Amino acid sequence: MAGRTQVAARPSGPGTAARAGTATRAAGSRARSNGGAAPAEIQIDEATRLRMYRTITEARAFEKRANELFLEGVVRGTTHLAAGQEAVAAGFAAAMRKDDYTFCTYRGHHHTLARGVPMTPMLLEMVGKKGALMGGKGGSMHLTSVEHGAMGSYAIVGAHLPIALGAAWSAQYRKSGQVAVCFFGDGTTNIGAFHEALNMAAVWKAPVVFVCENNQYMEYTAIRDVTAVEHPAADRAASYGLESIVIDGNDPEAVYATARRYIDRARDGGGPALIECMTYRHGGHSRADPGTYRPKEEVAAWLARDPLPTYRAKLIEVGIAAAQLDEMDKEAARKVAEAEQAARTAPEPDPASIETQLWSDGGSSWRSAPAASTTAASATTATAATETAGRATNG
Amino acid sequence: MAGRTQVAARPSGPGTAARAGTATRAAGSRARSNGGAAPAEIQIDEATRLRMYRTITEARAFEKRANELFLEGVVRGTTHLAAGQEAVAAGFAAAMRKDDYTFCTYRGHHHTLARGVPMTPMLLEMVGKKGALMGGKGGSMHLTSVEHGAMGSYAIVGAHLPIALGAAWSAQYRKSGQVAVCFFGDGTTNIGAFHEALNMAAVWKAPVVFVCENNQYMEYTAIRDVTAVEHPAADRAASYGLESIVIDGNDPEAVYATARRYIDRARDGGGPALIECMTYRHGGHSRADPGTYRPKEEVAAWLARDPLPTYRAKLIEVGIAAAQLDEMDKEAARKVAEAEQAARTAPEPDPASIETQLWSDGGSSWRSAPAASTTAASATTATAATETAGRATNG
Amino acid sequence: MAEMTYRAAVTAGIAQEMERDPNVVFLGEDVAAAGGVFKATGGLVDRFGKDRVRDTPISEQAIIGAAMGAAMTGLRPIAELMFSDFFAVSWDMVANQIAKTRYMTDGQVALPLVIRTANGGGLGFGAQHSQSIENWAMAIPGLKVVAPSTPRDVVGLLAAAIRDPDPVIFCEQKSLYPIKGEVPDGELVDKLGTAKIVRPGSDATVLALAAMVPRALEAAERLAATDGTNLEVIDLRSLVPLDTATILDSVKKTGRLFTVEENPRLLGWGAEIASLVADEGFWSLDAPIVRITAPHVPLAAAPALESATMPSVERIADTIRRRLDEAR
Amino acid sequence: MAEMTYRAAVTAGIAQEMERDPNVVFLGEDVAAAGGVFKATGGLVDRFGKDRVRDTPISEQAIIGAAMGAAMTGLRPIAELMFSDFFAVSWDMVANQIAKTRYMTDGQVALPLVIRTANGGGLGFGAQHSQSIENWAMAIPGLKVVAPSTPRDVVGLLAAAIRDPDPVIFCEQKSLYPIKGEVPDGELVDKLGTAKIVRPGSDATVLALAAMVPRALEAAERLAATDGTNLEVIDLRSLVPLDTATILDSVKKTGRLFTVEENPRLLGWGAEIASLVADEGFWSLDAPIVRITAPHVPLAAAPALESATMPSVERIADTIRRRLDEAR
Ligand SMILES: Cc1ncc(C[n+]2csc(CCOP(=O)(O)OP(=O)(O)O)c2C)c(N)n1
Ligand SMILES: Cc1ncc(C[n+]2csc(CCOP(=O)(O)OP(=O)(O)O)c2C)c(N)n1
Ligand SMILES: [Mg+2]
Ligand SMILES: [Mg+2]
Repeated sequence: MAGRTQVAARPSGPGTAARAGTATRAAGSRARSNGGAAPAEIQIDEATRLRMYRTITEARAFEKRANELFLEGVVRGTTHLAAGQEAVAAGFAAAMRKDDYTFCTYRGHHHTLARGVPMTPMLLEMVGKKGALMGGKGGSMHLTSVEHGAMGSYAIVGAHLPIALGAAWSAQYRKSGQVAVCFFGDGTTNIGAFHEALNMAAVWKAPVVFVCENNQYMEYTAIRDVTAVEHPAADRAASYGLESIVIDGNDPEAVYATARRYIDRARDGGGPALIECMTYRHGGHSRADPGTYRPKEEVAAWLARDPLPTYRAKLIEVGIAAAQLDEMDKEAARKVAEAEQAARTAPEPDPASIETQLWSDGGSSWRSAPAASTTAASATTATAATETAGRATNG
Repeated sequence: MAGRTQVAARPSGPGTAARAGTATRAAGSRARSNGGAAPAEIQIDEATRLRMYRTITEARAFEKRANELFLEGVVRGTTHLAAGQEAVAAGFAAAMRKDDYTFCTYRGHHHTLARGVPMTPMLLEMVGKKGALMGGKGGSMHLTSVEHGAMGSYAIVGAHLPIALGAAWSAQYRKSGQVAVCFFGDGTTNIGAFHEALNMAAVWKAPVVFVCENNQYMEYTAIRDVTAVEHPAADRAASYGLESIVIDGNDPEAVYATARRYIDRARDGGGPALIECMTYRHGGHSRADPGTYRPKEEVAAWLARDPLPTYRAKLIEVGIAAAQLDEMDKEAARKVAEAEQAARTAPEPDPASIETQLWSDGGSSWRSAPAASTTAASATTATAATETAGRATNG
Repeated sequence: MAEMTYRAAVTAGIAQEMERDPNVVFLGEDVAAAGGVFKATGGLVDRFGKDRVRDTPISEQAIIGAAMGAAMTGLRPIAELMFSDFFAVSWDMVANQIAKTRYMTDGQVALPLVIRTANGGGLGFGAQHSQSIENWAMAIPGLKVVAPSTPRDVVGLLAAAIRDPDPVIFCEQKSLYPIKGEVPDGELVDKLGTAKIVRPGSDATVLALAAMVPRALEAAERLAATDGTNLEVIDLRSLVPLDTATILDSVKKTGRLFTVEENPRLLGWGAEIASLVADEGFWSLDAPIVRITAPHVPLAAAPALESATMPSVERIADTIRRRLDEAR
Repeated sequence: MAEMTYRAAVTAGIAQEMERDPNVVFLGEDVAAAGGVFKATGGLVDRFGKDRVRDTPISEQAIIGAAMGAAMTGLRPIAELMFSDFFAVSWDMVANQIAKTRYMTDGQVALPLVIRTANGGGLGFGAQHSQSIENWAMAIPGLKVVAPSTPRDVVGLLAAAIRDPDPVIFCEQKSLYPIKGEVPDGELVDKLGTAKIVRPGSDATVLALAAMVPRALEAAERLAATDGTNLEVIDLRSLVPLDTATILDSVKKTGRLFTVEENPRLLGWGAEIASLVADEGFWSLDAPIVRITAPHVPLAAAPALESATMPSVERIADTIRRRLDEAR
């Protein structure tokens, strides 16, 4: 194809799809990035490696159990598992500063855990019990922990891209040196908000890194059936004057190296980046979806590249003791068990809490003053105020 | 810049900006078009040339007078003139089949006239008098004449791109051979609907030609200040697997040749195209905007390339008698005078018409049966029904 | 007569109309090959082909815009918005374009199209996948708004909506998809704008919609059993056109009005009806109009919180009892 | 005291707050260099710099989303939507994200932001540039909704909105931009959720908002002059929070309620207030509640049609007279 350099062919299988390290392509006509300059080779130390392994094994253990609990009816509503995609979370989180911002989607357990959010309140949020991360008001699709920089999981496709841009703009304005990292799926690249956010981020040189986890499906439909280009994110980067970047999303070290490069660049005023990580979800889109619309061989090929065993093998290869990894696996299991215990035993949340925290005054009244105190306190008036809410605090 | 062929430099003035004929660039990685194949040279006969001249001179005369009437207070509300951009309308309309669809914007007088919509009802719509094209309900920004294939002017930026795609899909489904041509401005390329429509049109191979009239300003802000790429449409074509096309929008023949090529291709099942026409509006964005945010030299340079005198000169050069063109100018003046006369003398529309044509039954009731006939016909009830509408037919 | 789920009734209604009219086409995300995320459109693509049943990208503006463009040029599209919350990303297409175009063009353009959507709460999906948006649509002139509560009404009203020459927002309450009901054999076409008195009564009028209909009915049965109260329960079925005659006649008979609304309080559909009755039915009223709604908050995900927010049978019954007592 | 236009009051209100708090930033289309298409933000960029006053592309989702992201990370953004009709293209950001996030996160995220917009009709701009969308926002839990009718209220309520810790939709009625009024010197900060009795009276309560306030007042003066009727006119100023006490107290005194709404009939703000009064104020009511609204149609562009659609002084006065007579 004319005009492209280092373009990866559409993967016929994961082996060809993903290449370790970054593969950047020529930028658009008015690229605002300095990505052309070769960065110093990024070194990955042992602590970082172990940290990434921990993220992967913990996310995997957490989601496996969450799924079991879902099938058992303990986790209710819906869940979207990222099993298979954890290397993206591991690599990026390791490259972020503690005060950087993560924006992700309903498929966001891995990213949320990767920022250090504890499992117990997360799982309680998914089951909707007392002690939940957000009091049960958000649910599985909206996990947020501001103190960990986990600025929210968003359930409307595309919505968080402009929001992440806004957080980045704020960091830029406040000169705080923070970077926003925004994760989303391949399917998200076809919605309007993607386009608006990318363009405005580029024009404003906002410190935001947009990360497409290309797991090749939007719910039950293959991304290639509904997208005009092969790489839904990378093939659109030039529209925003950005480099076209496709990396192996199942290789935590490739992810980390790329993440470091573009996060650091954004922090240094180099503006946004758009990174497409080729990956795959092991299960279906959500809940009990068996994902049968996917060819068996495709699934098998990607399972063979499961980041958990492959990264484990790689770490052992570079000299990390298996026992150390085993210890981490056990630690993950311990945390999961603890969370599970809480999920099974926690009481239901207080129903009165539904009328709290709509507003910053802690309440949810749409009246500027309690009706009873300002109108003649007739029985009718007082009761009516109660009525519409189902309880008195709504007044 | 790597990866681009035949890229025009950002115009420092119109002379360098616009090149006659089409300049296509390499398509994206999965281009669905057959644009690579060289088309037979498109011949432009005299009738077509005269037709294009007529469109230009009529649109110019119409808008000039409309603006005067606006300043005089006869035309009310708002108006957005296309003076300077008429060559785009002339070239495209000449290349369209009678039953093709035009979708345009509030800046759409030229496109509407080019499809043969008569001036008098158009001007009456702009003044809001009896006999108006749409009864005065639409106004200047919404001119529509379905019988002429003028499927509407749209006032929300970007909205009509998906709608035009839908009309094209319908033509494809009905195998009618119709093509939808959708005109919009440079500023429109930054809104979400643009992105969604382009992608879906490409995936569906819909017979729609998207035409960006790049007049270099969105209202009062230069497009370059808010856009990540130099050519807001063409530099994004690859995102949809489409060719990158930039043409001289002030040269009717260049426009015609390109329009013919891509409209015909769309009709033949070759799918959509995105064409960026470099042009300039002579006046401000709307109404009395003096457009002072534009450098004097820029305005002067583009005025020197005004399609009306330049095309006139060209036609005389190729042997068309000046008298013939004069006759057309006079004919345009006659039509404008007639429309003006109507605009000045027509009565106000019937206020009762506000309650017609919301629904296909001709009315606007939100009740499934007239209140008076179904409830006890007490004075109260009957009056109340009247109340809410301000007149009885609302019931 | 066949017993059928609400979900299957959706498929049946669409199939009935696609069979009849080749201009009926259907588009949406995951609706074809996958048969819809709620499995309400299974098999349609096999039966009617990929040209008529189309999977789309995640591009709601393009989906709704395409439906509009197709409707104005001779087709009768049905577009699916997977969750009604996604009206928010396509609201311009719905509220500014589709609703206004016929009027603005003084009738030149007709828009016979249906937007089907999974509306409402009850499944623990949280605030962005559980909204009741009938009121968003009701507030926009130019949109018809329909919300069936039974499989039979799904088929009949969907057919009526598809045949209607104007745009119809068709709200399927997603917690109702598994419920079953009798659906007559043969072609079924209902009439928009007709409310149904699902339980005749004399003590008070109770208006409900979609998932609130079975709850209101159950509350009425309970109060009949415990208090001997005889409530008239009306399934509105359609908000635009609104069957004001049935509502006003009922209030005339009972002298009392309650609404049962799943939506948050402010400007739920009950507000409009309360204002209607407080004007045109004022002299029939014996006591205050009472709206039973969700409090004015988003819908929480936790099951315990979600059910505390949506009007429950208990809350409906308790409120009606208390307010009737009060006025005695 | 200075006389100032409504338009200038917008500039003054923003400037007052930007001066005070460096975290207040402002973004929108053509707002900086051009000073806004309604010239309501002229000079701000010169005074506060390009970092704080930013021109954007035509990307309303990005504008509103960026405001949200900035608000959740320490800034207090003001975003302009040039016309309120453009809420439709950014409705997801407003209704699904901004409105719900504080609640969904159980208070972890605060969103101190203001969306300013040119709302309403009267300038002949047609159906897509003249809508009154206060009711769209009022229906969404988590949004505060303010609509000033005077220059003084513009400054005071804008300051209050900017200082408010929650998201506020600030509706400027675009036909009011040229009107003039007195604005006190010095810092001005009003209180959200306080209605103003702009004409005390005893015969009936008339509620109005924004451009309908001067019309309702004029109608009241006419009826006082011609019929000796003494109307109480209340400028609501804020729909959320809603000053229910002032409304209910007034109805208690007058026994009659009229609303004057620029919006199309169905689910205009008056519906909610009618339903409130038909419940909590029922026993005070002497006669039907009457809503004076636009008919339920889009707003036509032709001046003759536009003014036939919006409630005029004549229609307000005639309706009130007739309905008062009727009930005597
Ligand atoms: C605006 C919008 N449209 C549709 C949906 C329904 N939906 C939820 S997830 C999803 C697929 C998203 O695909 P992708 O972006 O690839 O993310 P993935 O689920 O693969 O992580 C869809 C269509 C939604 N939540 N929001
Ligand atoms: C969604 C939306 N945002 C903003 C506007 C206000 N507006 C009207 S025209 C315009 C500029 C459009 O620029 P462009 O697309 O270049 O078209 P041009 O006016 O130059 O023909 C803007 C911002 C609008 N009508 N719709
Ligand atoms: Mg995906
Ligand atoms: Mg332009």
